[in-house]
Amino acid sequence: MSTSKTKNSAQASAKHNAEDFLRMYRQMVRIRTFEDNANQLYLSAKMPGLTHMYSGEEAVAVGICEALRVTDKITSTHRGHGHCVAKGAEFKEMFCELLGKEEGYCRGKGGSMHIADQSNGNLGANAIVGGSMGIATGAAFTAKLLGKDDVTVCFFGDGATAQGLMYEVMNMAALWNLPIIYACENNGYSEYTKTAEIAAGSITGRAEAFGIEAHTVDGQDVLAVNSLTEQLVERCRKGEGPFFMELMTYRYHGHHVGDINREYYRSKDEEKDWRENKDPITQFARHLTSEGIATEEELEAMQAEIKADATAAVEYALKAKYPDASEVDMHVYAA
Amino acid sequence: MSTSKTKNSAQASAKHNAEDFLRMYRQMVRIRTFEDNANQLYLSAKMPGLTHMYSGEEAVAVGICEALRVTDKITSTHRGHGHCVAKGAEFKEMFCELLGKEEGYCRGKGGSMHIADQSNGNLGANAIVGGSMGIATGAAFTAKLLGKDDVTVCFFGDGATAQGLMYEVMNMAALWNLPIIYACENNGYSEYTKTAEIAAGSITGRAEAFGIEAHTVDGQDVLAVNSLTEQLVERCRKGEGPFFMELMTYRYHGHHVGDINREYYRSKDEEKDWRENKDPITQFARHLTSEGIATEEELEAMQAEIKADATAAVEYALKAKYPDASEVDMHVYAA
Amino acid sequence: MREITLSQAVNEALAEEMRRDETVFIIGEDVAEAGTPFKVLSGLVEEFGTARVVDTPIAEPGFMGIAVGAAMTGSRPVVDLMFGDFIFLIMDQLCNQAAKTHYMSGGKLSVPLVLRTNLGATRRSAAQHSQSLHALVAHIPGLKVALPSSAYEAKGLMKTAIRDNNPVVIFEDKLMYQEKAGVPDEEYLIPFGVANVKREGTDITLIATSSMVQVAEKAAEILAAEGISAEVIDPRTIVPLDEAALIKSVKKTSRAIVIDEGHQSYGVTSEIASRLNEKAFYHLDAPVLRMGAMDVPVPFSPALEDLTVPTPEGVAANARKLVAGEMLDGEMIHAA
Amino acid sequence: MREITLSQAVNEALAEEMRRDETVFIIGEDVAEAGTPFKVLSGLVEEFGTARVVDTPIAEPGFMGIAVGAAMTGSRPVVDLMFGDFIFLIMDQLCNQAAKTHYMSGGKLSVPLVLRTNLGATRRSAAQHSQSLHALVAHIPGLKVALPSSAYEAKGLMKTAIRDNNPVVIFEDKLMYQEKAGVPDEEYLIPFGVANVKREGTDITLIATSSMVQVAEKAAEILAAEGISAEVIDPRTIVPLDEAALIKSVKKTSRAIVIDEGHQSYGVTSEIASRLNEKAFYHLDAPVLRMGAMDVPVPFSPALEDLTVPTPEGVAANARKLVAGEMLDGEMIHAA
Ligand SMILES: Cc1ncc(C[n+]2csc(CCOP(=O)(O)OP(=O)(O)O)c2C)c(N)n1
Ligand SMILES: Cc1ncc(C[n+]2csc(CCOP(=O)(O)OP(=O)(O)O)c2C)c(N)n1
Ligand SMILES: [Mg+2]
Ligand SMILES: [Mg+2]
Repeated sequence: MSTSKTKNSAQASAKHNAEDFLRMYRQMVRIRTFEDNANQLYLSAKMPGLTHMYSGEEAVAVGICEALRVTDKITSTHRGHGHCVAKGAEFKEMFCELLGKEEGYCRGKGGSMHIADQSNGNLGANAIVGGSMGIATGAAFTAKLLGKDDVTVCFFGDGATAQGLMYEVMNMAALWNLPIIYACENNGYSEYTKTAEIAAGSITGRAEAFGIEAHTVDGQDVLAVNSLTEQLVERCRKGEGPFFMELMTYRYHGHHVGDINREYYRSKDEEKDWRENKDPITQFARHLTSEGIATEEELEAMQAEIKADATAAVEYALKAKYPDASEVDMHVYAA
Repeated sequence: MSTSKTKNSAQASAKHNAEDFLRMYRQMVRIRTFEDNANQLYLSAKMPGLTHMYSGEEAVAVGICEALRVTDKITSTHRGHGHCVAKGAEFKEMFCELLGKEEGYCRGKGGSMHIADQSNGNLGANAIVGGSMGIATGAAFTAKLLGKDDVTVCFFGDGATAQGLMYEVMNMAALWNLPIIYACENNGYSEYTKTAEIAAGSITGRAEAFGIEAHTVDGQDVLAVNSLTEQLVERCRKGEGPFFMELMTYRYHGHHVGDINREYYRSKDEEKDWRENKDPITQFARHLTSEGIATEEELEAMQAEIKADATAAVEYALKAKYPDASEVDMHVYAA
Repeated sequence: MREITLSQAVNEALAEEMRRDETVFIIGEDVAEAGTPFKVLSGLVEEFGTARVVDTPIAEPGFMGIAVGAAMTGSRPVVDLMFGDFIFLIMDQLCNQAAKTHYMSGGKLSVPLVLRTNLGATRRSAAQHSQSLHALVAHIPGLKVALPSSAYEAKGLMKTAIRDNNPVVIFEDKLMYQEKAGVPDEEYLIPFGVANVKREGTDITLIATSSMVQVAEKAAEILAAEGISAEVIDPRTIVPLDEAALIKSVKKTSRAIVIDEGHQSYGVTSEIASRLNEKAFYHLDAPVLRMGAMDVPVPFSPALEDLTVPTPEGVAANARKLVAGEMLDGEMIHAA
Repeated sequence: MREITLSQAVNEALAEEMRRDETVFIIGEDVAEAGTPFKVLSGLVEEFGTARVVDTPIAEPGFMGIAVGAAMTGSRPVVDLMFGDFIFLIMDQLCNQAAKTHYMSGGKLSVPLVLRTNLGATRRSAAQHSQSLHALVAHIPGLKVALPSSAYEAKGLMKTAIRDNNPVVIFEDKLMYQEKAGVPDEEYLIPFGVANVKREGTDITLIATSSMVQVAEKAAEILAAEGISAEVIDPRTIVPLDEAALIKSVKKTSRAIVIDEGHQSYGVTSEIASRLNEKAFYHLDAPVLRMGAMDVPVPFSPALEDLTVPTPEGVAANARKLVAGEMLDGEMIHAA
C-alpha cells in the first residue's frame, strides 16, 4: 500500500497522440457547453426542477472516462451530466431527458438526477448521496464472477465520504480484490458546507486503512488524471484492485442552479481564483497550443461547432414530445 | 494522534490499592459465574431462547467499567451480560430478565439481548450488531451539550467494525471532540468467521484515519485494560476525546450457547490454549497471590460466596412470576 | 389573525421550544448558517449557536443514531432529515432502536425525539426526492406520526411533538413551505390524536391527510356547487389516530373517501378504510374508497408526475358516483 | 410424494437454479461453510465454491448494494439477510435503488435480484429478531413480495423469484425451517400472483399468509367440528396480489377474516381487507375482519410473546361471531 502521491501531466503525455488529446479537449468543452445550456434552460424557466452543474470539474470526468472502454462501467452522482457526456452520451437524448421528454435516455422518467446513457456502461446518476457506492462495487463483483476484465469507476463527492456505506463496500472490495476505482471528486464543498467542517482526519487515509492504495491528484489537470487512471485501470484488469483516487477540483456554480447568493459560505474571490487560474479547459488549451497540437483558431472552431450542436439539441428537445400518459405505469416491473 | 501501542499491567499497578484489585477480581468471577449458570439454564432447557456467553472476556468489561463512574454511560452488545455485571448490576434482576420474569431489569420484555441495569448508566445490550454506536455517541453528545463531564464507552465486537455506522459516528465524534471511547472487543471471530476474513487492513488504522487516537491492548490483562481506560477517561473528561481501543480477547464458548460443534471454524487446540494459558481470571489470581494481596484460600472463599449468590439468584428467578398479561401493551409509549 | 408561512410556523415552534427548554437541539445537514435548503431554520443558529443548531456531515444513519442516544440521556433532539425519501437510510435507528427502546427496557429508558422531514410530489424532483413514506413509519409500534396540513397545524403539532416523551415523526408537505395561514400570536399546542373537521357536510366524508386536505377541500367546493354536501376531516396525526371522530362522521354521512399522498397499496388509506369498514360497516351505503398516489416510482417528467397524485376533480368524480349509488363493486376512478 | 423440510426445499431450489444458470450467486453473512445459522444453505459452498456462495462481513447495506450493482450488470444475486428485522438496515438500497432503477432508467436497466429473509415471532428472540416486516416492502412499487407457507411453496416460489427480472423479496417463516411437506421430485415453479385455495368452504373465507396459513387451517378444523364451513386461501405473493381469487371466494362466502403476522395497523391485513370492501362490498354480510400481530414491539417473555400473534382459537372465535351475525360495529376479539 503506497501513501498518497500527487501526479502531474509531464509523466503522462508521452504515450498519447494528438487525436487522443483533441478528443479529451472536445469532451471537456462539450461538458462545459452542455452545462451552460442547462443553466440557461433553468434561468429561462424552461427546465422542470433543479439541476447541479459540473462546470469546473470537467478534467475529472474526461480524464477518467477516456481511460475506460465502453464495457467498463461507471456510477454517477446528482452532479452527473459531466460523467454522462464523458462516457459517451449524446446531447440530444440528454437534453430530452432534462426536459422530461420521451426521447430522453430514461424516457423522461429519470431527469437530471438519474440521467445515464446506459448503453455506454453508465449505471446511472443517483440522487442519494453515496447511494451508488454499493452499485459500483457490485458491477465490479459481476466482472470478477463472470471472468470479464471490465473495470468500474465509482464517482462521488467529498461529502459522500461521510456515508458509512463507503466503508462497508471498500472493506469488501479490498477483501475480494475487486476491479474498482473509487473516485472522490473533492470540490471543497458539500452543499453549503466546507469539506473541512464535515471530514475529520484524512480522506485517502480512510481508504488506506482498509489496505486500499490511494492517490491524490490535481483534478484540473486532465492529463494527470488520465495517466493515473490508465495505470490503475490496467492494474485493476490484472486483479490488483481496488484503488482510491482523490481528485482535487472545484465547482464554479452554486450547489445547484438555484444557489445564487452563496457568499455566506464561499467568497467571490475564491471562485474567481479557480475560474481564472485553475480552469481545466483553459489550462489544457494552453498545453495543446504550446505543444503545437492545435492552434487557437482550431480550438475556437471546435468550440463553435460544439456550441452549434448544443443549440440544435436544445431546440430539438424543447419541441420534442412528452411521454404519453400511458407510460406512467410502464417500467415499474421488467417483463 | 499516536499510533497503536500495547500497554501492560506493570505500568498500572502503582496507584491501585488492594481493595480495588479485589473488587476487580470479584467482578470478573461474578461474570464467569453468571455465565456458567446461564449456560446451565440453557442446557437444562429452563431458559427461553438463546444467549451469548461472555466467558473469557471478563478482563475487558471489568477493566473498563472499573474506570468509570455511575453517571458515565456504556452501550453494550448481544454478548452483554459481562458489561451489565461490570457496570454494577445484581444477579437477581439479571437472571429474572434472562427468564422473562417481571422482576427483571426490563420486566422480562428485553431478555438477554436487551439486558441492562439502566440506573447504573447502562444504555442497553443491543441485538443489532453495531446498532449502539450511534446511541453511545449520542450519549457523549448530551454530556457535551449539557456541560457534564460524563464519559461514554461504546462496546462492540470486531465483527461490528464492518458496519458503516461506525465510520459515520467516529467522524462526528472526532469533528466535535466528543467524550467517548470506542471499545472494540476483538475476540477473533464474528459468529462462525475469523476476523481476518471479514476485516481488511487495520482496525485501529481505521479510527486513526479519522484523527482518532487508537490503542491496542491485551484484553486478558485486567490491569492493563484498566490503566489505559483510566487515562483515556481522564482525557475525555478534559475534552480530549474521542479515543479508540482494540482489546485482544477470546470467547470460550461458541457464538451462542447452541453453537456446540464448532471445529469447522476453530480448533479445540486453539480454545484450549486460550483457556489454559491466557485466562484473565487465573492470570489475575496469580498476580494477586504473588503480590501478597490475597491468599489462594481467600480467593477460593470469594469464589464460593459468589457461586452461592448465583445459585440463590437462579432459584429465586426460576420461581419468580411472569409479567401479567396486561403488560403486553404497556410501555409501547412513554407517558 | 396574522398570517405566516408554514416555514415560519415551524421556525417559531422550534425557537419557542428551544427558549423554553435548553435540552432541545437541532441536528442535521446544513441546518445552521444555511438554515436548510428550504430555509425553514433561518435565524435559529444566530439565536441558539452552533452547539444547539448542529450541522452534520452527510451521514443520516449516524446523526439519527446520535439523536437516539442523546434523547436517551436527557436531551431532546429535533432531527432534520432533508427529504422524506432519506428515511430509508435511517430505518434501523428509527424503527429498531428509537421505537423499541422504551418497551425493551420495560419502561426504564425513553427516547423523546422529533424527526422532522417532508413528503410530497409534483416538484419535478424524480423518484428519490418525491416520496410520501409516512405509512412505513406508522406501521411500527412505538413511533407517533404527525402530518400537518397548514402553517397552523405545523406549529401546534411541532410544539406538542417536542414535549412528547416518545419518538415522533413529522412529515411536512414540502410544497406548502411558502403557503400562509392564520397563526395566533399566543402560544398554543395541538394535541395528538384529535382530528380536525375542516368542513361540515352530510352526504359524504372526505378523510384527507397533509397535502391532500386542500385537494379534499377543493373537491368539496366542486361538489357543493352541485348540491352535494361533503364533510372534510383531517386526522392530523395518524398514530395515534382519532378513529372515533372518523367513525362518527361516516356514521352520519354513510359514505367516505380516504385520500393520502402515499402510495395507495399497503398504505395509509388502507388502514383508515379498514377501520371504517370494521367499525361502521352497518352504517355504510357504499364501499369506502381509497385514493392514494399511484403505485409507481414518482416519474420526473411533468407530463407523467401530475398523473400520479389525487386531484380535486378525481375526488369529486368518485364522490359523485358514490353519492348517486352508481359505484358498483370494483369500479373506481383513479387518482388523476 | 417424498417429504422434505422447508430448509431442504429452499436449498434444493437454490442448487437447481445455480446449476441451471451460472450467473446466480448467493451473498450474505455465514452463508458458506456455516450454511447460515439456520443451516438452510448447508452443502452449497461445497458444490458451487466460495466465488458463488459468498461470505460477507457484517455489513448489510454494503452487500445489499453490491447485489443491486451485480444484478444491474448481468448477475442474479440471491441475498441472504439473516433476520427479517435487519431489513431496516438495507431499506435505502432496496427501496430507493433496486425498486426504482428499472423505472428511473425508462426500462433500460433491470435488477433481477432475490432477497431471502424471514419473519415470525414466538422464538423468544425479543423485539429486534422477531418482526414480520413484509408490509413495508409491499408498499414500495417495483418490488415483488413472496410469502411461502410450506416447503412446497418455498421451493416453487424461490425458483420463480430467481428467474424473475425484478427485485423479489421472499420472507420465510423461521419457525417452519424444520417442518416437512410433500415436494415432488420433478422440477416445478409456482407463478407469482396466483393464490392457493388450501381448503374449500362456504360460510366464511379465511385469507392467511405465511405462518398464519396453518393457524387458519387449524381454525377451520375447529369450525368444521361446529358445522361452520371455512374456506382457507393463501395469496402466496402479496405483490402481485391475486385479488380476483380473493374476491371470488368472498363473493361466495360473504364473510372474511384476513390473518397475517405483521403488525395489524398500516399492515398487510388492511390492504387486503380494503380491496375486499371496495370490490365485494355488496356481497358482504358482515365487516371484513383483520387479525394481525399486536401493535407492540415483540416482547421477550414467553408469557407475553404468545399473546401478540393470532391463534387458531382467536380466529375461530371471531369467525363464529361473524357467521352468527353477532359481530356488531366495533366489537372484535383480538389476536390471542
Ligand atoms: C442521502 C442524501 N443526503 C443528503 C442529500 C442532499 N444533498 C444532495 S447533494 C449534497 C451534497 C453532496 O456533496 P458532495 O458529495 O461533496 O458532492 P458535490 O455536490 O460537491 O458534487 C447533499 C447533502 C442527498 N441527496 N442524499
Ligand atoms: C445487523 C446484524 N447483523 C447480523 C447479526 C447476527 N449476528 C449476531 S452476533 C454476530 C457476530 C458479531 O460478531 P462480533 O461483533 O465480533 O461480536 P462477538 O459475537 O464476537 O462478540 C452476528 C453476525 C445481527 N445480530 N445484527
Ligand atoms: Mg463536494
Ligand atoms: Mg467477535
